[in-house]
Amino acid sequence: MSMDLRIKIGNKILPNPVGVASGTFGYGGEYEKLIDLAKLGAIYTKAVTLEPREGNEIPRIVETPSGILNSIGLANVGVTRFLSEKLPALAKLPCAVVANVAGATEAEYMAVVERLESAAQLWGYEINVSCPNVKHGGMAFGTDPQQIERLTKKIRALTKRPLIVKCTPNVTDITVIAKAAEAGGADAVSCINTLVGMVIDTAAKRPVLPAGTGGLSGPAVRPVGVAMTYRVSRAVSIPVIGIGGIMTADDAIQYLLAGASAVQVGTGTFVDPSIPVKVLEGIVEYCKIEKIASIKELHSRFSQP
Amino acid sequence: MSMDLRIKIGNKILPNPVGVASGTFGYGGEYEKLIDLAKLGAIYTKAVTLEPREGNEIPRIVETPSGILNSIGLANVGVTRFLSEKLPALAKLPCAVVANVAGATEAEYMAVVERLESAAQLWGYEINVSCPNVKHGGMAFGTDPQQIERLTKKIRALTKRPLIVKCTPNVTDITVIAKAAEAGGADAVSCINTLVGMVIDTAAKRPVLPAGTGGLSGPAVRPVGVAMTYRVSRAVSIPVIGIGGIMTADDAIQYLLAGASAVQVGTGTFVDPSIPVKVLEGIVEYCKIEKIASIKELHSRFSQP
Amino acid sequence: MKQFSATIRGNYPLSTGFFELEFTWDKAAPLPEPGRFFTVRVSDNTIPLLRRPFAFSAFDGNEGTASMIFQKRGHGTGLLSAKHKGDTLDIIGPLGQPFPMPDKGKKALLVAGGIGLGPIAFLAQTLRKEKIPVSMVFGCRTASLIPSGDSLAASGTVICTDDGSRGFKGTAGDYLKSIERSVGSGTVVYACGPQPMLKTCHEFAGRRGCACFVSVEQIMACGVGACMGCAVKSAGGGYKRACTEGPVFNSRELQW
Amino acid sequence: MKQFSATIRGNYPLSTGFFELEFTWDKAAPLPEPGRFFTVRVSDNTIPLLRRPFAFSAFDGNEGTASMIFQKRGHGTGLLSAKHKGDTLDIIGPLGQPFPMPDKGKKALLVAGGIGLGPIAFLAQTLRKEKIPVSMVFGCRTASLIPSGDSLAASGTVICTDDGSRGFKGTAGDYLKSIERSVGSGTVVYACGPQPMLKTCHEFAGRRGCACFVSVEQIMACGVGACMGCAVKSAGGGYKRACTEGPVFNSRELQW
Ligand SMILES: Cc1cc2nc3c(=O)[nH]c(=O)nc-3n(C[C@H](O)[C@H](O)[C@H](O)COP(=O)(O)OP(=O)(O)OC[C@H]3O[C@@H](n4cnc5c(N)ncnc54)[C@H](O)[C@@H]3O)c2cc1C
Ligand SMILES: Cc1cc2nc3c(=O)[nH]c(=O)nc-3n(C[C@H](O)[C@H](O)[C@H](O)COP(=O)(O)OP(=O)(O)OC[C@H]3O[C@@H](n4cnc5c(N)ncnc54)[C@H](O)[C@@H]3O)c2cc1C
Ligand SMILES: Cc1cc2nc3c(=O)[nH]c(=O)nc-3n(C[C@H](O)[C@H](O)[C@H](O)COP(=O)(O)O)c2cc1C
Ligand SMILES: Cc1cc2nc3c(=O)[nH]c(=O)nc-3n(C[C@H](O)[C@H](O)[C@H](O)COP(=O)(O)O)c2cc1C
Ligand code: FES
Ligand code: FES
Repeated sequence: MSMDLRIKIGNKILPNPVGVASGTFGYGGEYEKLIDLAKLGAIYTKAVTLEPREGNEIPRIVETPSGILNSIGLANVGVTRFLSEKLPALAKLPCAVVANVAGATEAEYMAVVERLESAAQLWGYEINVSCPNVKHGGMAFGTDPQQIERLTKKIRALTKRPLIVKCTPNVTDITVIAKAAEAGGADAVSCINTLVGMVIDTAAKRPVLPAGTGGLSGPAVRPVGVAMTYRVSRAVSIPVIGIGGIMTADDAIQYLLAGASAVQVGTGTFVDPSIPVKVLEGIVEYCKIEKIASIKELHSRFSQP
Repeated sequence: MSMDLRIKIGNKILPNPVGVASGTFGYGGEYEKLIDLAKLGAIYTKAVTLEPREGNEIPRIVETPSGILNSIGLANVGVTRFLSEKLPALAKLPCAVVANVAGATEAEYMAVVERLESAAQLWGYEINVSCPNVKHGGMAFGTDPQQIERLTKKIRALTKRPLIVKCTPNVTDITVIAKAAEAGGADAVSCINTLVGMVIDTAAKRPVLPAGTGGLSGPAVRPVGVAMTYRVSRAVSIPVIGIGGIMTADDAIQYLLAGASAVQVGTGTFVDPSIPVKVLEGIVEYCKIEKIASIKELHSRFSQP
Repeated sequence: MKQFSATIRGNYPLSTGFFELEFTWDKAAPLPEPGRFFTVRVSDNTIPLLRRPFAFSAFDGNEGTASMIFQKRGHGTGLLSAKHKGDTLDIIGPLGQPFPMPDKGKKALLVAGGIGLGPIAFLAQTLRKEKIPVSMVFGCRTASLIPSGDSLAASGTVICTDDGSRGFKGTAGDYLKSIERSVGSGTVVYACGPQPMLKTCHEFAGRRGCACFVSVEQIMACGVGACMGCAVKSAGGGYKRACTEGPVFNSRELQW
Repeated sequence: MKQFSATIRGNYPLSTGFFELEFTWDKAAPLPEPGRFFTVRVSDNTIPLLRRPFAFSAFDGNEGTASMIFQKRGHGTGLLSAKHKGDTLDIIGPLGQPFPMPDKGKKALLVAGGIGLGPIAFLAQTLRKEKIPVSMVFGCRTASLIPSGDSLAASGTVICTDDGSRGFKGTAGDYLKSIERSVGSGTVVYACGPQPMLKTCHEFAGRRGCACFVSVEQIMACGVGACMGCAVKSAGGGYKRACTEGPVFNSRELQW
């Protein structure tokens, strides 16, 4: 008996639970020569905004112990070029293509989704209400449950496609945010986005990143991501997608046991592009050894503390 | 010209900016044979509660990438035995002895401080309103600015000694918490305590820590601590004490440049007990090379983003 | 206790996955004793982060060297297994409580399982020097895990393998049952090894009316009594610190 | 581009802190070209986390080996400097854009500073094979940083040291100024090295009316164009990715 890897989110099915996280996989094509994209459960695109954005000042990346801090900003080609230049190639892939949507205002989020609705090839949306690298924009939404619920409702009214809201970890209680998304009609929540962090260059006596703070990701944040996934899974009844520091199948299985129905690999892909595929293989292997037939069954095998 | 290492907090002076963090240095005596305690700026004791506490279920520690997750709970001998057994030895040290105070209720915090007031040898208090490992207790206070302000006011009324409030990083906006402490009359704030995290044993299919979640500390969290120290330093006008992942002088200098007036070494002491002393030496060396005469001057040399 | 930099004198493979590491012992540090331990910082960077605790397996006062027997289990012991003669180690020790000597006239029954061999072998050597009668049992899964060299066999150690590939077939605990009647209150049991083995020894000693000292393992953060991380459950309720009150406990002090 | 496991053929110290690493190049991977680069995962654990980018310094088609010249700067290059013949490397490459060949009839002026030597030496070798006239300048702080072996001197490279301990006293940029009048639009300038040196080359080329191609350095996360982490400022405003549009740029495309 082989494992049923499929995951239902909203009215659609993900072929398997391992996706690649927004902002770490470009628009898919960049990694085409290195891995078999057909093996991915989903590609979450770099954030798409209404207008193209140049992104933040440079440098944009600095390493930290077992992590990286990034200040990319929402550097992207904008929705028009996304549709004309990036989506056609993406659409040929057998995996689900989820557009990560960002904006500075509710109207901008809605305008992007409206434009994307025209593209039949898109599988669904991940609403990025949590980018710590944009000053006037994402962050304000990300920490206020009322705004989250209202924004989710408005986007919900625009689309029947799977609607995922991506939660920020930089809040007192992430379950409040997740519940607001659920109340607004989200089909799933994904967590976590990056933690706010800072690295200072003591020789130059200023932050390494010109923006001051950046977003912390990678193995360093994995325990935080697992804890939040655990709490959110118990607070909502929609699927949860676990993200943060996944480098191995064991890391991903921690998220799945904690209650996630799917996972995303971000920083890990930078370190070794074969990680997402190896993670999937490792999950399958684990479930075979443990005689687990589905992600649902995996959830039921977890001993709650 | 040599550097002025002294730091004023409330009505007292710390001999130098490097202390050892609560819960990682016991009551001082444990490390006596390994390092010259006289070189420390301050020893922050393990949390002291009204009654002795056994602490949490075992195991209590698990390693994470560049960090550790702990679930000690507030395991401590209680205020009575602290005064009779632990303080006499501590009091002989030339460094400042700061009692880290915890409780489940306002009344308990106050009772502990009242009892400790009788001990002339204590330098001051660090109020732990932020331990993520106690279910009914610290955490509730830690995230609610009104409760923080009221608790701080009540303790302020009991003592003239330096009063430090230790902030949790597990909040949407740590500056709100720090400002509440300042409004309540705190002489300083320290940040950060540990981040909530979880590690799951995928073979046993349950969290490694019986409590489920634990507190994440060590180098992994350093960027988060520096970012919060930076933000808090700009929000309050009392001194800030930076904590989180300090392993080297460079790490500590990042905190000082970010606005901290002093630092604490926690997990780093486990890894190498000589770290606190080496950190101090490194700060002195840096200031000598950079011709910096005081921590104040260090602050002024930071280029704000 | 003292923190010092030791120099590795040798790192010898003993059996599949097991190594014996010999290193210089600082003259100014107190002397190693059986049951006590030390911690090593295994990496210069932050992976793995915490120091690793190991028991002494021998001390050579003339050479000024201490030894340990360790098993390659994870990242930290993996790094240790790759160390060479001449490399240095950041050591803190000795730490914790030693095995207490048996009361006058008593004999000692030593039981070691897996990585418990180090401290038990050290204890055997020390007891023999004191002319105390020692019998020793060593249990492991299979013959390939039995340390090479003939020190075990030469000392008359009873070897037990779970799969019967050498010596007594069964666990060290099974062996104890087989000799149950010959042991009485004149014997003191000393044990170090996996938790189930320690429990068997504790129960065995209870039935036979003899004292039993066990050395326990627990994840440690500080190793010096400061963090309360290494707590083990004590018989009277509450906890004891493995690093300070232990790692050797009278088995009756612990909750089983 | 391709990800593969390479085997180290040699890791030779060249000068103080500099090494030349030679490794097998996978037959199924496109061939290395001067100016292009590859990334290496330097550690199995998470310190340091990101892959490290390095330019090719040579490619030997017969042996099937590629080389790089690197400087020990931090943790990652420290780990690389300790690698031995026979060790394996996780490689992704070739990545980025190569130095473009000069138009017919033009000659090449190559300028290398410090770790810029690798790609510039590779370019020199390639141009000479194509019979394109090459003059080459190498600048470094002091004589001990000049690679041993006589390849540099034999090829007629002008060596500049900041402290005058060997060759021309001054930077490579100072040297360019000293030959300014002899260079015209018939020359193409190629440069790799520290940012100030690249800027000097760009300005020099502007004054002399010749094309100038520079290879830039930026911290990289993905190395393949996916993350926008390696952005450098472009002349027209906005950014370009060093890993994809670069690392070699016509210097006029960049903001200086
Ligand atoms: C007092 C004491 C004495 C010991 N003496 C010896 C000895 O003589 N020889 C020997 O081989 N081992 C001994 N150990 C166990 C040894 O400390 C662990 O095997 C080692 O820490 C594993 O490190 P690692 O990085 O290789 O494994 P990890 O990858 O960290 O873990 C592998 C396994 O070891 C366990 N472990 C990890 N850290 C510790 C720790 N600090 N304490 C206990 N268990 C841990 C983990 O739970 C896991 O099951 C002793 C432990 C203690 C507490
Ligand atoms: C396209 C390209 C080609 C390169 N070619 C060579 C080469 O042929 N030989 C060579 O010695 N070096 C080359 N480098 C630089 C090399 O990548 C860095 O020296 C190396 O990454 C430093 O790693 P570390 O861990 O030793 O140093 P760290 O401790 O990480 O840092 C030391 C210094 O190197 C810088 N650095 C760190 N990571 C990078 C990075 N990913 N890209 C650029 N700079 C970085 C840091 O800002 C710091 O100043 C190249 C860089 C790029 C972008
Ligand atoms: C370079 C970089 C760029 C990112 N850009 C985005 C983005 O555009 N939208 C978004 O929702 N998340 C973005 N993220 C966050 C990741 O999708 C992911 O949530 C986070 O990195 C944690 O996962 P990881 O530890 O596996 O990287 C970005 C992360 C990185 C490292
Ligand atoms: C084992 C352990 C026990 C701790 N106990 C306490 C405590 O009792 N009271 C408190 O305020 N903080 C406690 N802390 C938090 C530390 O004081 C410190 O804020 C945190 O560990 C971050 O610093 P570090 O990364 O340098 O360890 C504890 C931390 C650890 C690792
Ligand atoms: S390991 Fe810290 S008290 Fe034992
Ligand atoms: S390093 Fe990721 S885009 Fe260049």
